[in-house]
Amino acid sequence: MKKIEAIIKPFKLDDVKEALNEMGIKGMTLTEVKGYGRQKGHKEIYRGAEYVVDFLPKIKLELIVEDSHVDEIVECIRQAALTGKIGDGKIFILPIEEVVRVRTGETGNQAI
Amino acid sequence: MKKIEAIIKPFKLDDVKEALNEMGIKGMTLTEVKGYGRQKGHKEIYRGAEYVVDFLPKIKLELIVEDSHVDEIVECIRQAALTGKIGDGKIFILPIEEVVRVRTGETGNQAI
Amino acid sequence: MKKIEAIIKPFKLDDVKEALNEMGIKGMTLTEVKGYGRQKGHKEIYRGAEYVVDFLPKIKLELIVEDSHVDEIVECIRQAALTGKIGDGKIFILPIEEVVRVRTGETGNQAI
Amino acid sequence: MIQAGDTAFILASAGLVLLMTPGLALFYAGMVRSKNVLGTIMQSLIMISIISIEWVIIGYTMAFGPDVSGIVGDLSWFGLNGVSSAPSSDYASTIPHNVFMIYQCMFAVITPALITGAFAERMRFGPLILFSLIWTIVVYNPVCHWIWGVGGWLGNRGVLDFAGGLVVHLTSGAAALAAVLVLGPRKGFGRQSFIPHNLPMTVLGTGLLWFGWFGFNGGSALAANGIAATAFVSTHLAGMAGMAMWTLVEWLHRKKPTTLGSVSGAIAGLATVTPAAGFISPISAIIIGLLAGIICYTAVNLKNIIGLDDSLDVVGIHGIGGVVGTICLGIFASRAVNPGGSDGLLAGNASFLGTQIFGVLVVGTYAFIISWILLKIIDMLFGLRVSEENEVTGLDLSEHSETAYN
Amino acid sequence: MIQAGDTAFILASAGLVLLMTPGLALFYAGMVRSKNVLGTIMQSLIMISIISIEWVIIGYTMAFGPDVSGIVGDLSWFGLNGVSSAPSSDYASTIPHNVFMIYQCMFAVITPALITGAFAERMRFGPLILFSLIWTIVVYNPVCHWIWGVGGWLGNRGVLDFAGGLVVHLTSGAAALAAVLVLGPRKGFGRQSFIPHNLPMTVLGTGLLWFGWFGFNGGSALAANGIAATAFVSTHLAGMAGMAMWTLVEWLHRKKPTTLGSVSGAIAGLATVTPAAGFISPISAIIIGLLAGIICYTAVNLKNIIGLDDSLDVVGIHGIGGVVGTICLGIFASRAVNPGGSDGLLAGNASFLGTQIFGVLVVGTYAFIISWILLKIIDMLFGLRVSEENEVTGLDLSEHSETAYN
Amino acid sequence: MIQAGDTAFILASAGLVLLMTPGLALFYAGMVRSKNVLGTIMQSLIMISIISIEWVIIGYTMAFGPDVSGIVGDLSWFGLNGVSSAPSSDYASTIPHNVFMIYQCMFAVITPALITGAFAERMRFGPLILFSLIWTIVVYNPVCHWIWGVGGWLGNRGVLDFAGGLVVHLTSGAAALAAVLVLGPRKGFGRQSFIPHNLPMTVLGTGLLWFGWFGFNGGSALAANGIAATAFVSTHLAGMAGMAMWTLVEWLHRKKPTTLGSVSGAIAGLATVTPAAGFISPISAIIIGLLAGIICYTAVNLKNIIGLDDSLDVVGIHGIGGVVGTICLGIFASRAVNPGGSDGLLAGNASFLGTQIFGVLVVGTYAFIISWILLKIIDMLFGLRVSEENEVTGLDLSEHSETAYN
Ligand SMILES: Nc1ncnc2c1ncn2[C@@H]1O[C@H](COP(=O)(O)OP(=O)(O)O)[C@@H](O)[C@H]1O
Ligand SMILES: Nc1ncnc2c1ncn2[C@@H]1O[C@H](COP(=O)(O)OP(=O)(O)O)[C@@H](O)[C@H]1O
Ligand SMILES: Nc1ncnc2c1ncn2[C@@H]1O[C@H](COP(=O)(O)OP(=O)(O)O)[C@@H](O)[C@H]1O
Repeated sequence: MKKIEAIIKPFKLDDVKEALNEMGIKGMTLTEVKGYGRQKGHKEIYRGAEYVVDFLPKIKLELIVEDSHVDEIVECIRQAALTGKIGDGKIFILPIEEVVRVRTGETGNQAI
Repeated sequence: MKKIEAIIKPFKLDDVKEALNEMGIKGMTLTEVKGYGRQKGHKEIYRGAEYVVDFLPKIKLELIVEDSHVDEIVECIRQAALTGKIGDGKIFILPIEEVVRVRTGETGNQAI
Repeated sequence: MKKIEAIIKPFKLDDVKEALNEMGIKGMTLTEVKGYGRQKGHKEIYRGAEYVVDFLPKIKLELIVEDSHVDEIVECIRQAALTGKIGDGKIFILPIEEVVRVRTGETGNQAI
Repeated sequence: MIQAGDTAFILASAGLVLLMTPGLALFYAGMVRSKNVLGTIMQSLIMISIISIEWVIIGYTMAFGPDVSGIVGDLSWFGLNGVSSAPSSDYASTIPHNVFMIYQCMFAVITPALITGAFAERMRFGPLILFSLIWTIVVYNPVCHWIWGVGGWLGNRGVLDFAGGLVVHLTSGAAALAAVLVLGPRKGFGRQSFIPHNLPMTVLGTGLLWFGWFGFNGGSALAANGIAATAFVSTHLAGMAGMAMWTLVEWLHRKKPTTLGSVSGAIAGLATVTPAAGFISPISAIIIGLLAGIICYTAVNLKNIIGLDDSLDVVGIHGIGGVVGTICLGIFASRAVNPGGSDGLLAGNASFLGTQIFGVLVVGTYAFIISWILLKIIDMLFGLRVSEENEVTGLDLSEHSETAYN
Repeated sequence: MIQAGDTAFILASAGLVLLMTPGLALFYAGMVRSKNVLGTIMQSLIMISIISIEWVIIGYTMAFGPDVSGIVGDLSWFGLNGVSSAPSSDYASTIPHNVFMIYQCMFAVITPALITGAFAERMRFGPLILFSLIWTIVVYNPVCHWIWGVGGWLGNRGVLDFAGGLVVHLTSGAAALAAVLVLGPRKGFGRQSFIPHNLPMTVLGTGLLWFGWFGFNGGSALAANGIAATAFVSTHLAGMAGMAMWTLVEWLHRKKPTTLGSVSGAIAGLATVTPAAGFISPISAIIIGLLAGIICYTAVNLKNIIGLDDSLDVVGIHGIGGVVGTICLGIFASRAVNPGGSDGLLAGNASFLGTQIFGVLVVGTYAFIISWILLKIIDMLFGLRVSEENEVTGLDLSEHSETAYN
Repeated sequence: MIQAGDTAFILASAGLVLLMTPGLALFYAGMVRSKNVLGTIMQSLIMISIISIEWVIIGYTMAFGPDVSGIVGDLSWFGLNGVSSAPSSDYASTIPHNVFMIYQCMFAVITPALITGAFAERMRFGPLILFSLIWTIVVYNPVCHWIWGVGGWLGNRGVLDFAGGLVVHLTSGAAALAAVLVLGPRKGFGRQSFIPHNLPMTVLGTGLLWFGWFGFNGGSALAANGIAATAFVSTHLAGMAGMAMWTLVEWLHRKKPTTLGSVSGAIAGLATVTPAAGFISPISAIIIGLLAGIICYTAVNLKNIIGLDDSLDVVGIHGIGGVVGTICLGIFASRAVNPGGSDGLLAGNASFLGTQIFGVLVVGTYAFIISWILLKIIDMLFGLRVSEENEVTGLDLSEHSETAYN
């Protein structure tokens, strides 16, 4: 099992969710995060003074998936999250040692 | 050392915290997240129209623990977070390579 | 590649960001979290009754970095986040298997 | 004869009292957890509909219609029959009769809304509506008639209540106590802390309530005259004194002055001076405010010791405030200030204090017993509480399929 | 002769109507997504500046200045020339002329603010200002003159509009419809749900609007008299009835009564009774409120079927409300209630109903066509919509370089 | 003789001015960081208690009691002795004396609350209370007497201040400047950006302030007459013009019109017209508003260059506004508009402009020096600033053991 973490643009969430749904993905967890990267921050004005805000709103998706599905899921997310502009985000893959479903106590691929 | 990530129902947080406390767990980090899974989303009504909201509020707990404690902690969380209904959540175990305590610079089990 | 997760005090964020910037770090992701640890929670008063709030606001930084940079980055964050008082936070290092940049599809160190 | 100045004043006052109901909704909603915000708002807001309808059909005539044995008004003004923009011969002769009617309507609306703070975060919406409607008919309307209706028996015995210490605050406080006993505490009460989700919202509500209270108390003079001036001044002074005292006591007791404490003290002072506002000197108003601050603070703290889950302290603030204010009127009332009132204990008239205590006992007992019976019946028939699962989910989603913030 | 009571009443009313514009801003802003909060607020708020300037320069004299062929006022009061604190001979003879002028200014301000709900979350700020300014000159000012100006042709034909069912609600509703057609739907309309980001803010806005509406309708009597009383009572009763009905219908239709439904019903009731408020009995006001609740509920639901993205339902609530209220006045008007008004259908005068329908057709058609042409021209010259990227980013950042919450 | 219309108007105005204090609390609180929301609110709100108590005991008699050498009132009205609901012979003869007293109380309350914006996010609560209390006694009360008290020396020299440009805005602005110098900047000033945490809250505060300002300026006529009408109209027009101008200037200067800019301009316009409101023509009011918008915008921007951390721009908006408005009155005043006033420069009376400048110098200097000394003393004795750790934690937790949002 692997954990896929994807940082995407907030307004792409619906598209990504739909795409994953079509692939039969049944579970994921989402966090509102702020991203700092190559994408330029926006300017805010406060009583005539300008400030640059570097941290931009992003969505982090976390999915635990079977090893065999990793590649196609990563590709699916990438396609759906793509705008082609700077700031589209990153996808990380981490190793997972075990998964437990709280409700049943099932573990491993059963628990995903 | 391992990292335990537990996605649980928000109203179970107090119970889980208490149970972990009794086990002598001294540190953890909590994030408000939104979960998508088998549990059905709720319906919202907006001027006579119905919408389904898929993403439900969940709490993610993150704990770094010594290898030897992993099993009992997972079990402890599972028991405390259990309602038996769909949506109770998941527990993931990830490998950790190093831990550093900012204040002292201690590393490894010392730093947990 | 490694993933560095740092839990720090919120008011230290600017210092840490600046320090990382000076090292040439170009990307990171930030989450508002709540921490529970040795640091004592604060007291809140509600119509004459006192409550203790255990969970304190913290910031979690996540950075994916090349293996060779891990140590200096960890040290950099530690220095910048240090106040010397309880609650300064923790830094965790996790293995990462792959990174993909959504925009270009680049992987590995290219994608960081 | 209709006076433009008085009419303008009572219309403005009626508008101000209407504003108090959304003000109260925000005051209360700021104090609940974020899953119950809309549910809490709705429990106050819906009174504008339910009670206004009740009032124009039957409430106004029950409360102010021609007297039947001192107990209740008859039905001659059913459906506002005969209530036109000509002045009434019985009430407020310098303003249109329908202005008096709509001004009083706003009082009837806010009274059951006050009660809802007691059982916040756990009551079902349907049974709440039923309860509030019947409660207004069997508790509010008669008590209002007893005290303010021409021929009402308590009024005839000399009980005074300038703007609703008995009629509004004590009836709702007594009903709140009954509701707390019947419904029982929230899940987790005593173990978990139910910390307010948005205190600036509660502060905003307080601002609107204070502003509205000038219409509530000032307007109760029913004319823009010296009595209105006296009531307006008393209101402001008791509010600020209640705020000062609660803040100070909490500062001494808990080492910190809190925002919620300050606004709670303000509301306590405003509620407590309500029955007395038009009958007392400014110095008396300040003393009443100071007393309100310390007594209501103590009452609210006792609650935690007794273990009653009066969620937003309706008993401790409005119930106790109504009692204290009505009794204080028995002490501080002065015919030198308002010749149309009475002299109280300090002016050498102990019997008036007795009268006021009698009023408190009668109204408190009546409102408590009837409310308790009514709640028990509705509970048996329909169930008052949301299911445990819905309580966990929160009222916003379970009762209204909405969330406050997205 | 200036009467202090009347002057106090209309000054207070003018203050109340001014408060409605920030009230509306919050009412609307609570319903949009959190990236468009400030943009939505600004679209209402800025009207206070733009339209007030327009009003003192040219608007007041176009609407109320000496009549030119029933169509528009001439320019004798250009820049408030001659509008002093002496009473006018044409309007409101018991209050200073400038009080009447500033009271009417507040109506002119809120009308284009109402329209902005229709194209919320997608309109550019610059073109919005241009549109609102010209719209007020070519639509609001003349229509206001036709109906309320001395010598206005619709008023002369007997069309009645107590406080702005035609002048305010129908003109803005018709312009809203035109805007929805010209601008097209928001990105994602029909696929995504645009759930309100902060309903307590919408509730607060409703409270301020209701409070302000007493000045809007009550003040339209232009004196603190029996007509003001009638209008005040009608306003409250229609508001509460609209709220009751919408809540009930949604409860039956969708199984849950919602907070947004209750406040929407209230606004529907208040808007609908506006043209009729000073001319009808309380029972008629309740019936109008109930009709408003069910008809506007239906209209808003039809929108989803037709597929028009009237973001915050300006057409369904203000447009339809203005139409229904103006026609209902043709049915329920009663000279027994207000001898200065007309008798309606139920009082045996069918022709007055015809007159009212004529008024609706004329004003609705005129406002729709001119608005549509005006929007098309501005769109061609400058572009009305923000770019797709800015729509995704949200108006707060793209149009104002700000974020609502940090 | 008491006039109902005037009494209704001043009571309503007093209520409106009271509402400005919670309005200001929200206006300010929206602009601070989320850890200082309640602390900021409390610094305004608590004035209702502290200053109202001070006012009824000693403040009213110091400000308005029988004159002692033009400097201050004597203590004959100590504890409101003799201040009843009969009219005063000196002030506002058509309303009860206690109505005048409570109306003036609201002015005394909001003035020190205005100052708190200058040292937002870093002042301790206890010393704040002490400072505000003494400041009101040594600065506000005498200055108020000099200008508005019968026999006050500046009033006798012909200085005019309709509703508090000197008494309220300049005194608080000068004290704010002293406070900024004594307390020093917030930790991180110049390096970090202190972006507002909740701009809709600031917009709401603005709405309430604008609404209340009609009572502040309109009510200062002390009767519902033509002067009140003039003041009401001036207030609205200057507010809208200030808003228009600030918005425009920021749009040109920074390429975007901001919401905070619009509301800042509105407050600047409203504050600036305050001393002049009842003495000028509508066109003059518009010019004053436009000047306020551009001058205050410039002042606020200079602050960043000079490096003074006047957190919420009290000096730049209220201080400068008070100065500009008082001087503009010297230019635009017209006895044709208000025969009880003076003619200004444009009416050929240059000496009156000199008188007004003299008033500005006297009041500004006095308020600045006394405030500075007072702050220095309290700082030495008790310490004005929270500890660095508490500043990092935020006032809500460190001073009040509360959090605004949960
Ligand atoms: N090294 C990194 N570690 C963690 N998160 C990163 C890293 N680099 C970028 N991110 C995240 O990805 C987002 C997009 O990155 P950015 O550099 O702006 O654009 P792009 O991915 O198109 O190159 C950032 O906002 C941040 O949240
Ligand atoms: N594959 C997954 N990856 C990440 N998070 C998941 C995954 N599956 C479920 N979750 C999280 O666990 C929560 C509960 O899952 P759900 O399927 O609803 O119920 P259950 O765990 O009882 O089967 C979800 O809301 C989501 O936050
Ligand atoms: N075992 C742990 N697992 C995950 N997070 C932890 C753990 N221990 C501490 N933390 C996080 O680190 C923060 C600081 O820890 P704390 O024990 O208060 O102080 P210190 O790090 O100085 O010893 C906590 O608030 C929590 O967010």
